[in-house]
Amino acid sequence: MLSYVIRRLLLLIPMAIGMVIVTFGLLLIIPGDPAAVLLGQDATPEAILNLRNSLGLNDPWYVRLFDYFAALLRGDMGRSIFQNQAVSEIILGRLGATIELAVVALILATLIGLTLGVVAAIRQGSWIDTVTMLFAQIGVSMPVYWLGLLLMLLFAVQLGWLPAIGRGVPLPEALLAAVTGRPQVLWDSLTHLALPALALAANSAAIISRLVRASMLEVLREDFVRTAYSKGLRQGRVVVRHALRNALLPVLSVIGLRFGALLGGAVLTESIFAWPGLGQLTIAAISQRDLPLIQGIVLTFAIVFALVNLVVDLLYAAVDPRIRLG
Amino acid sequence: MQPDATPLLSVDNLEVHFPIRAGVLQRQVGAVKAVDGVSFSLNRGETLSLVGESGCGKSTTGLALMGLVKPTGGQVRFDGQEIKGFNRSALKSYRRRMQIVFQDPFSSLNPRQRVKDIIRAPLDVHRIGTRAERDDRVAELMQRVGLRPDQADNFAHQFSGGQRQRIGIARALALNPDVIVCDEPVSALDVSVQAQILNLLSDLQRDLGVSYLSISHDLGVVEFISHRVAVMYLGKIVEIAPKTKIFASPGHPYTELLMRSAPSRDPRKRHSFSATNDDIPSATRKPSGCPFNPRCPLATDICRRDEPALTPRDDGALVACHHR
Amino acid sequence: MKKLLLATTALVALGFMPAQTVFAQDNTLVVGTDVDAGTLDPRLTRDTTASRTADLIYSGLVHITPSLEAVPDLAESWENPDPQTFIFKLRPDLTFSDGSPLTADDVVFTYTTLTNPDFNAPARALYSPITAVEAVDPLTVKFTLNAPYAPLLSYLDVGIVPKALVEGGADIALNPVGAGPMKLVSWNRGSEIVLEANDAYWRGAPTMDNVTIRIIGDNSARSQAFEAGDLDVIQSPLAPQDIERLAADDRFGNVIVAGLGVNYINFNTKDPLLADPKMRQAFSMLIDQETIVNDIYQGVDQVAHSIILPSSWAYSDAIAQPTFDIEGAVALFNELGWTDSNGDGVLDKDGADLAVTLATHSEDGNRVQSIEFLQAIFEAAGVKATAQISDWPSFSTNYVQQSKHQIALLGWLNIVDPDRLMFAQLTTGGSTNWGGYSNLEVDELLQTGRSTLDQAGRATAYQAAATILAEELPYYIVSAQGYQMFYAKDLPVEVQATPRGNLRGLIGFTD
Amino acid sequence: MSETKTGTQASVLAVSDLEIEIRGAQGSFAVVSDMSFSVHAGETLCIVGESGCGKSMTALSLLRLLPDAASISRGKILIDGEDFLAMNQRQTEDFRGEKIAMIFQEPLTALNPVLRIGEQIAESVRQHRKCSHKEADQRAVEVLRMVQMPDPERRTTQFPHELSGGMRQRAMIALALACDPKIIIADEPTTALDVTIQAQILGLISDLQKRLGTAQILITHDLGVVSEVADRVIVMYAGRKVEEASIYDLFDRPFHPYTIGLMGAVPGSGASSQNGDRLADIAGTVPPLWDLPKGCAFAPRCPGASARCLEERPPFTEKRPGHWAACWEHDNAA
Amino acid sequence: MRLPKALQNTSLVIGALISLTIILLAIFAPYVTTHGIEQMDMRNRFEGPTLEHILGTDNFGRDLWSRLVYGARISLTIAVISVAVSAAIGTTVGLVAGYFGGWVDLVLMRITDIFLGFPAIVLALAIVAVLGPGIMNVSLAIIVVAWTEYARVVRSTTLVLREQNYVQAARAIGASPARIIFKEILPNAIGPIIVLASLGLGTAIISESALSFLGFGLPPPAPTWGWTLSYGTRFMRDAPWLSIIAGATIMVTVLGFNLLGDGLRDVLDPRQLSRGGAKAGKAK
Repeated sequence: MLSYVIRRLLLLIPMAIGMVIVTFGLLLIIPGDPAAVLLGQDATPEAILNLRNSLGLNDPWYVRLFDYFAALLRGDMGRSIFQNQAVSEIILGRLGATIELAVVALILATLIGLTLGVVAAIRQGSWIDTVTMLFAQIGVSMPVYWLGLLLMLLFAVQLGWLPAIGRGVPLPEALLAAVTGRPQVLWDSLTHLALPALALAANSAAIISRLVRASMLEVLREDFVRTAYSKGLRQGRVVVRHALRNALLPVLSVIGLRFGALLGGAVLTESIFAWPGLGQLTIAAISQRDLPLIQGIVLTFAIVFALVNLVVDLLYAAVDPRIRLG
Repeated sequence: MQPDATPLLSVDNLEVHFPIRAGVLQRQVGAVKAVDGVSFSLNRGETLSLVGESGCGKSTTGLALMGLVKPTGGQVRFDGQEIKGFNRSALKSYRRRMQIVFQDPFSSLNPRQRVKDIIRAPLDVHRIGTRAERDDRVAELMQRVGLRPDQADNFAHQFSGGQRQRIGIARALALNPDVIVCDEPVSALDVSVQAQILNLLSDLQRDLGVSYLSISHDLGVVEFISHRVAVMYLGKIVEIAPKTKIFASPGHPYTELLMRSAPSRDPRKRHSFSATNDDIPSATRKPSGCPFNPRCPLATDICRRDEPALTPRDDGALVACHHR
Repeated sequence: MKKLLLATTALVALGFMPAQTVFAQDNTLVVGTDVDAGTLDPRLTRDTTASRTADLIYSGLVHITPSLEAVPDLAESWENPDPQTFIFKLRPDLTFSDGSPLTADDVVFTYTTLTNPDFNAPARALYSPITAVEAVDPLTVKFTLNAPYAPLLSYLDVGIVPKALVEGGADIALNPVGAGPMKLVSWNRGSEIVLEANDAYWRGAPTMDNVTIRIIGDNSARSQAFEAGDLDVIQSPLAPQDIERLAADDRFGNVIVAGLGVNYINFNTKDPLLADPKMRQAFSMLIDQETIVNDIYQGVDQVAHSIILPSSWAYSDAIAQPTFDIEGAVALFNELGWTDSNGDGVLDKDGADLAVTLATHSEDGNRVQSIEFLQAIFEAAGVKATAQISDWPSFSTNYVQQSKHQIALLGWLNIVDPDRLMFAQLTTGGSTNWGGYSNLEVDELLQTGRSTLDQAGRATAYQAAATILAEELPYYIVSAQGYQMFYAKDLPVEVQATPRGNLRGLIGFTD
Repeated sequence: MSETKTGTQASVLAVSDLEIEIRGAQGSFAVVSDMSFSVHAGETLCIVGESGCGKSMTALSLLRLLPDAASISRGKILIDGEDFLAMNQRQTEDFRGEKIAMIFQEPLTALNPVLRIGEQIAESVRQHRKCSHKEADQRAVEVLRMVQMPDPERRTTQFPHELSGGMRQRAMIALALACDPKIIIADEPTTALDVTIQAQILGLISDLQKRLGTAQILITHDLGVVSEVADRVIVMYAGRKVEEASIYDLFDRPFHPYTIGLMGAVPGSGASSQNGDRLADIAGTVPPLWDLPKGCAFAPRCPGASARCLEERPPFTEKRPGHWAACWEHDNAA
Repeated sequence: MRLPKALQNTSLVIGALISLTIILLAIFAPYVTTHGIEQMDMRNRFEGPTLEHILGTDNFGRDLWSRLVYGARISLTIAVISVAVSAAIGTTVGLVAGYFGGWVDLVLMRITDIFLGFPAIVLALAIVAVLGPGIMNVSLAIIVVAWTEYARVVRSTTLVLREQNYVQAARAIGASPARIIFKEILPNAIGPIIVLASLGLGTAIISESALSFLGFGLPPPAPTWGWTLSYGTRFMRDAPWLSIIAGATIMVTVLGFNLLGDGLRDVLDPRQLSRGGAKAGKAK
């Protein structure tokens, strides 16, 4: 078990190296000079050259790559060209918001997906099934940014129920505040989360619900479900305790993959809802050609993604006693 | 019975071990000895049955001989020639002379191919004959196994289990092999159909002189089609003997147990089976000494210590037992 | 003590109040903006949020009024003993928000670093005529120039930074300390900048206790948030259709005035096709300013007639660029030898079609629409036009700034003086002369305009230059940008807007 | 419950005129027709037949656990004298496991892979008995001991995949016994097992029945198993009974040509291919249930079929006392 | 051959009808459109649906119906190119990794992981920024991300299929790995590939619109759906039908492809032929 975790973490290394190299290569050939962007339209060519030299952008690519890896080994992701701050600090400052959004969206997507999927499966062929799955289909067919704007228009502008943009108090702090007797802080935090999380979750909820339905239908046909009924168990108990637990297994690994998709989808959602996370930062970093920052973001995404999938696999082993990690 | 003195196939000390890996670096920490030093020979026109319960290594032996599982040790000679390394080139010509029929008639036929393509595949692979000749051969083979040639364009799922098994046999026959490994060819079939296939196999042997290495757990089937029987237990052969001898007087205590466990054919002669749990140990944790000693009524200290070798008995049987 | 008591009471009250009132604190101004500040070091600002925020945290020698006049801020007064010398007198007893005194040394430090090439200040070019900045005494600073430089005063509103702190290693880009009306409470990168009143400001504490600057990238989302009541103030850039709707909404006050920016077409005069001014004239005649301004920008900008902004003291309505005239343009193309000889609807000459690339950047939706619109007109006139839209870094640094473009649509902002839009851009070899324009007469006129201190004399020089430019057309000025600001009517202050978008007029300091 | 089968001969289970219908791609058709039988306490009834003959459907219908596409379209099932088919969902659930329990063929798939053995048994106990978790757990150990599971306490904490095939089937049997049902239905309980293990399980089943006096219905395709355990046998072909008799009558004097063919087709009664022997195979294949011949369903494969066999379906009649069959030819002969 | 059964599948029928309609409209665009797609009419911008403009006009007074129909050509081209190429790459990688296993599998799957772990948008934006916008480059940006899914799915299918007896049988007759992969395994792995591909068509269309929204789509005046939608959202408050119609077009098309994919999955799944079970546990 421990050795499995270690092995998985070791496998992260070549992956991270690969991603750094790919990103590095891309950034080498991407047009756009961060020095010129930094200095703005008024900049003189000499000033740009001067800045390029001081940023080390004029060094040969292998020197830069080597320097980057050398710094990385020391745990240093470099300094952002634009924000005049260590990349790791900038990312850490943003990561929480994105993870919060993605996790809440994932929970939302899983809850919605599970409910719809289970209901559709046990009512297979009925109108409930049809309506549920139509909803799911629409969910995957909607461009995220469009859905986001529609939600904002409806719930924030027209109805005025929820704030249109921004983030409240970070959720962990808000939870703490709620525990210490200030529930309105949590409420504020949640109202800010509601729309972006919903917009982000819709697609995944739809995918998960379809998957849960398929998986449930499969499991409901299994012999052990019949055995459970043959024991005289009530239907609800069979569905939840016997079928759902098994149906969740294949869903689990997809939920892990969805987390990656949610991180990616956060780019659009965050920019629409002014959510101060990594997604927004990504767009900013690209549009400024902030090379060290882009590298750092890509690396962070990779690590988060890999860790989430590791956790999913461990969870998988925890839920399914047949799986031995070794 | 067999005019040719040299055996067609001789297997010497065949081993198939699967590594067990563990740890961060996935080092090998042990092995599953699925086939652990099996030796036997097969003559022309003969049927040798490998009998045993699941996990005894009988199927792995068959797959290893077909090169579908790579042996980790031992020697195989086919028609006097050693098959070295079981690599592609070594197997190529050997495969024309040795074929296999699988147990499950459903998964052994590609569901996306037409019957004629399935049967013709061996001819295509070995580039035998022209296109027209191959088609003729397909028709001939279908007739030979009792299928109507007009069914050649159908897909496998349009046939019943018995018919599918006939297709599998036709495919195995396409290259005119000398040996066919029959891996439980009838165990998935209904009794009435099982009889049809067994009859067909018996007819083919009579007409074509092909040898069978039959792999089975069903003593009835074994009794019907074999000349000789090899009983396997946990990767080892514990007894080889001519069929009549083995059924009349089993040598090894395990053979005896097998015979005794078969249900009776007569309700008036019911067995009084013991309900006590007496499981087959798994191949990963083999007992030391004689593999059968934990279940053996005759077991003594020597059985727990030393592994008995396969030794000839007076009646021509080879038995691996300290006490027989 | 009283304050403490109040704070405690407030805290206790917070616990009992329903959510709504807790967060709708009085006296907090919430401003929506499009980008996060890159830095809060006033010497290094390049985006509008940074300069507007820095303007609240810091104060400069002068303050620029909504009518673009330089009035005293930290400097009490100044004098010009000769055209190349400026002497500023600071107010007595100035302090930074951390309580440390602000003296002439801090002013000298600010401008010395600003003009140091290694400091890489984005606006350094504006200060290049400065040769020396000296502290005469703790309250007096002397600027020496290498040539008379009339626009200088307009640029001396740069916030003064605390020398001791910066030299001591403090990073004022992140933890700014200035002598402005507000001070930084927290900065949540990419999300919001929270400021509170600075009691030590020489004009006293502002009316507003707090200012929160919220970053919302998407223009539509920002105005939706404003309508939803999440924001008190939003300002340009805004989508034209939002402007129209918000202006009609009587919950909101608005300021819609001429701005300080232009949208212009940059012709690459080094391009063989565009080297002839006549060709540039012909293409200029295909630019339907009226439609672009009135329909695409929905009238929030103004049709421009020359390179001098209508709001400027140098403006003259006698100068006019060519106006929209398709037939005239085609006639001019024909005159230059471009005719539709093969009848395919495309003008050609010597067997080659008349083809140009129209470029702009993807971030500005109105510019993209303008290019899309121009492309259609060009095609209608028989010019094969290709639109090229790429993101800002690719467009600016790898394309226009490398002079790889033919016809590009871009803009200049913050044109507080005519010099700002012409000198570096259109003199021979000017640092931002990407179209490679060169006319010695223009060079001379622009130099005159810069070194003459008398405004009437400057105006004459700029008008002369603008007349030549309206004919030779290295730039075709499409529109003078408008500036719009919307605010909630219940703000407890008198609102005064400035086309620069600075926010002092929203916290209680009007000019 | 400890009394033996010497009690009354009243049927614990009585099925009459059962018909099961399937709605499939080929339309609706009956997979089981005219099924009537009964079992009484302490009796083992074997239903034997080849795949697709409807024996498993019959077994599932006895618990009202038919797959979605199938339903009981006619007939009556009396369990302990009560009309099972008239019961509502809840009453049905109360009967399952409590009065009538089932042992499935493949214990690996029939046991929930993610629940511990003990839990799976105790869950059933808690469903039917008002008892604490602890009592239910104790009952689980008790029934595991009853099926001679080695080290039963430890087994309760194990998952199905951690047990050997034989032990899994023991656990399955223990599960069925958990609430002392009156009837146990075993669907091919030994088919997935090795022969030596099969022998143990058959031994176990006989032992348990002797001790508990349960009524038992055993579904199998294996005449060997039948001959080892059955008291009475029903032979099915194409969804109908073709023969029913006591075990001795059936093995001594089978009536129906299908039964005769089946018995002859089993290898191992001394026939050997080397002696040129052929097995008595039954020619052809089972007809599809949605396209049955007009007359006797077996007629196309029957060596002795007459014109009448092809035209008219033979009724199921008593040929000799206690020995029933559906065959025209034997009517003539008798 | 399974046509009657296929026709019983509602998703398949509806999905196929929608997809076919869109494809036909795209093919016969010149015959079904009423206006030139670049024909501007600034006096009649933002018109709601009228007899002349059945879906109204856009921000330049161009006929929305005509632009959407021509836009279908672009969207479908991008969708088809990106799906075809990513399916080809992903399938090959998956087949090779799954069949050979060992270090080949390890290396290929690590490479797949690298592309999977990338924030998709970064890769896509980088590609378009480097190569410039264009149908091929936008497709490429989608491909770079999309192929990984095929690789993973095909690999796991291959892992199952290579243990099938008919694959063993092919090896037993001496067939080469190439023959086994392409004749025995690929035809049986085609089901999930087709399903992924039909779903991928929808994803590609959505990706294109996301790229347009971020300013990395095709340059105007190309009437891509992505541009039309992302521009429509700018006018959402004043001319809501622009974005609603464009969004609905994308949604219905994607829906059509998804339904088609779902339907195909059901029809192609061999298990559907023979499975049934006591699903609801209802007393029967």
